[in-house]
Amino acid sequence: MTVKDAIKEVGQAVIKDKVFLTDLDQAIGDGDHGINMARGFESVLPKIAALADDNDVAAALKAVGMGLISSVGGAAGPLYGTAFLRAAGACKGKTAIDAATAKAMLDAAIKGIQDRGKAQQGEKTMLDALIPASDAFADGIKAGKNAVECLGDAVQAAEKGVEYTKKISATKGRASYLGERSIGHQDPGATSSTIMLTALYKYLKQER
Amino acid sequence: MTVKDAIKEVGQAVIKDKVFLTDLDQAIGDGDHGINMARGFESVLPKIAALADDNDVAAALKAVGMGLISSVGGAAGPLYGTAFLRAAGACKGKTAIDAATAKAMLDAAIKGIQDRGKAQQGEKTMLDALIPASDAFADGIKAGKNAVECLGDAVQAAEKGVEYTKKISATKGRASYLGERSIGHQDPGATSSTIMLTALYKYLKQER
Amino acid sequence: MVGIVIVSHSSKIAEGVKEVALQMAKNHPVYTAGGTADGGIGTDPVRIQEAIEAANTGDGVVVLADLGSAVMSVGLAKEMIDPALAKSVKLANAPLVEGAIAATVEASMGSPLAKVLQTAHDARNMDKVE
Amino acid sequence: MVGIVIVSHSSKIAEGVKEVALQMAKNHPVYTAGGTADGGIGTDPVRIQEAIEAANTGDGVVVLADLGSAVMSVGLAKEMIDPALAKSVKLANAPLVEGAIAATVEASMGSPLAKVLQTAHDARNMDKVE
Ligand SMILES: Nc1ncnc2c1ncn2[C@@H]1O[C@H](COP(=O)(O)OP(=O)(O)O)[C@@H](O)[C@H]1O
Ligand SMILES: Nc1ncnc2c1ncn2[C@@H]1O[C@H](COP(=O)(O)OP(=O)(O)O)[C@@H](O)[C@H]1O
Ligand SMILES: [Mg+2]
Ligand SMILES: [Mg+2]
Ligand SMILES: [Mg+2]
Ligand SMILES: [Mg+2]
Repeated sequence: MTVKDAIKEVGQAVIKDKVFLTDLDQAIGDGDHGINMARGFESVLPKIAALADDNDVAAALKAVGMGLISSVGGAAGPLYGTAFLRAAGACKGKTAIDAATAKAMLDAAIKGIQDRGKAQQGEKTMLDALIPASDAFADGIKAGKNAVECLGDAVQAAEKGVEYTKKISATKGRASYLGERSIGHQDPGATSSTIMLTALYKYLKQER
Repeated sequence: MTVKDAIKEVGQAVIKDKVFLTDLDQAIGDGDHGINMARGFESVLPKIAALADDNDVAAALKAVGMGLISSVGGAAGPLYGTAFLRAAGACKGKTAIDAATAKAMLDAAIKGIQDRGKAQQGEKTMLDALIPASDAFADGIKAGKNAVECLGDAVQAAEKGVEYTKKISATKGRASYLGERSIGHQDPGATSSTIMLTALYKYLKQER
Repeated sequence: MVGIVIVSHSSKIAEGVKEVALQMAKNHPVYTAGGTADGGIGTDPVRIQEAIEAANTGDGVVVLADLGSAVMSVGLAKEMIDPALAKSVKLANAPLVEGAIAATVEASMGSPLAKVLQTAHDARNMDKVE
Repeated sequence: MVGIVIVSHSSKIAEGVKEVALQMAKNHPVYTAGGTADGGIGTDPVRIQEAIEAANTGDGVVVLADLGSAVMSVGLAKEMIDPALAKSVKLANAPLVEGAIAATVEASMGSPLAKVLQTAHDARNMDKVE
């Protein structure tokens, strides 16, 4: 179980769903979310592979953030870029992540997305997957679950969040141009967030 | 004395002052007024030369207006274009122009410029040459002068109008971006208007 | 569908706005009249007229323009087209890029002329705060 | 002189705005960051950062951006530059084309940062009525 492998799994999952994410963005945006995210991780993965094998989680996440910032091109670039940088800031010096640290990283990422994009829950963005995920993670901790179990709960909550984005209209990002017409479509960013959480969970569960 | 020759004189005078007008526009605008106006008349003059020699003043002025509209490129295009079209409308069917008709044509042109550009006197535009010119023309008529004499008075008033534009700041057109900083510079459009009136006056005086 | 016409002093601006707007609404009738006929910076009422006629599919046209003299050229272009069409051609009192994108998306949803015009106008209030 | 940076999803828009602005203020430091690094439609915080650094001559920089995600990229770019410079880099809450031209002219007259920013902002109120 290494941070480098974890990032590789996450990146490959995003790249695999490139067309799916692009199709989602086609419906309520400019049709590039999958292209953007795939380009981002295509640029990030070789950089991660080249990192030292010291399992410096913060250094690896910082590399992801910087890589996404300079390659994604769409709103998801500054948003996920900031999220990964902030998550890195919440695990400085760590080579293993416990549940409390993981939760702090997730919340730092969410805070970063909100600082950058000024959105709240319910505006049909990636936050509608990530905030419920964080809440579920917190509940897991309270119930005494370990980090991987908490992440499993978080993934389920994120999936429900994605479903919820179908029911609401967008008030942030390009989909907000469509207003009410965005109802019925799931948010691409909420979907890519869930894809990343899911890939991480699968990797950690199988490695455990 | 023909309308075709009169237009040729006017056009050549503008073309001759291309650099001067451009320099004026360089100081308080985008430095193209002379280029615009010269391009306009370069396109107009061959069309005028090709017209029938029936001295149909309205037809000739209409050709000038349409030609300027499709070739000038700057604000002066729609403004002078409209002015010439409206002047044509005020002399339909005429082959000779008396003072009253000339005044009506000048006023129709001014009205056209105002309909198009929504400017008033005192905003540092071509109107600051043309409106005083019209006023002087009217005074000449009242004093019993003929059309050419009235035009001579109009030219003098237009020249004073150009001087006046140095003292005021622009509130219409590109020079308005400079606000107070436009004071001290004469308006390119007021100058080109005066150049046209002067060329017409010289031609008519010499032909008389 | 309400057609969209983008009028700019620069053909680059006009083409760029079109490409960004079409990203959000593939195949929508968006036409440009950028720069002068000879490729310089300026506006050309004749090309604006042609763009309006091309953008018209019967439901009206919303025109976006950049600077004051472009506005005058639009005014002239409207006087040159068929008066019946001219009635359903509206210049948006809106910022060029922001208004054009919002209006194109609105038009692509099948909204009527007045709604598309309003959406363009509302782009005046778009806030850009880091 | 206050520098001007034009950020757009389209390199055509950014280049076009620059050419129109420079017509009014020859040789003014106007820099662009249009499109993505690979020439596509989007924004690139790294190129925005470079444009800001290039436009800075010591009197600050006013940045104009087109859409929401460009605004986010500007925010990130500001975090990546020298904090001392970042303090004098201001994103205008203004329409891209109209704000950039007004701001460039204002800056070319030697006006200070706050004045240039205000002029860009005032371009929101520019009326376009035939
Ligand atoms: N202000 C915002 N806050 C949070 N997320 C946002 C915001 N704006 C957009 N998003 C997310 O970004 C996703 C779109 O990303 P992408 O297609 O890469 O960007 P763009 O809209 O610039 O093309 C949306 O589905 C949404 O989840
Ligand atoms: N709204 C207006 N009403 C009357 N005249 C105007 C108006 N706007 C500009 N002008 C005139 O046009 C002249 C500039 O013409 P030109 O340089 O060809 O246009 P542009 O400003 O588009 O480059 C100005 O000097 C002024 O006299
Ligand atoms: Mg997108
Ligand atoms: Mg995009
Ligand atoms: Mg000019
Ligand atoms: Mg010009």
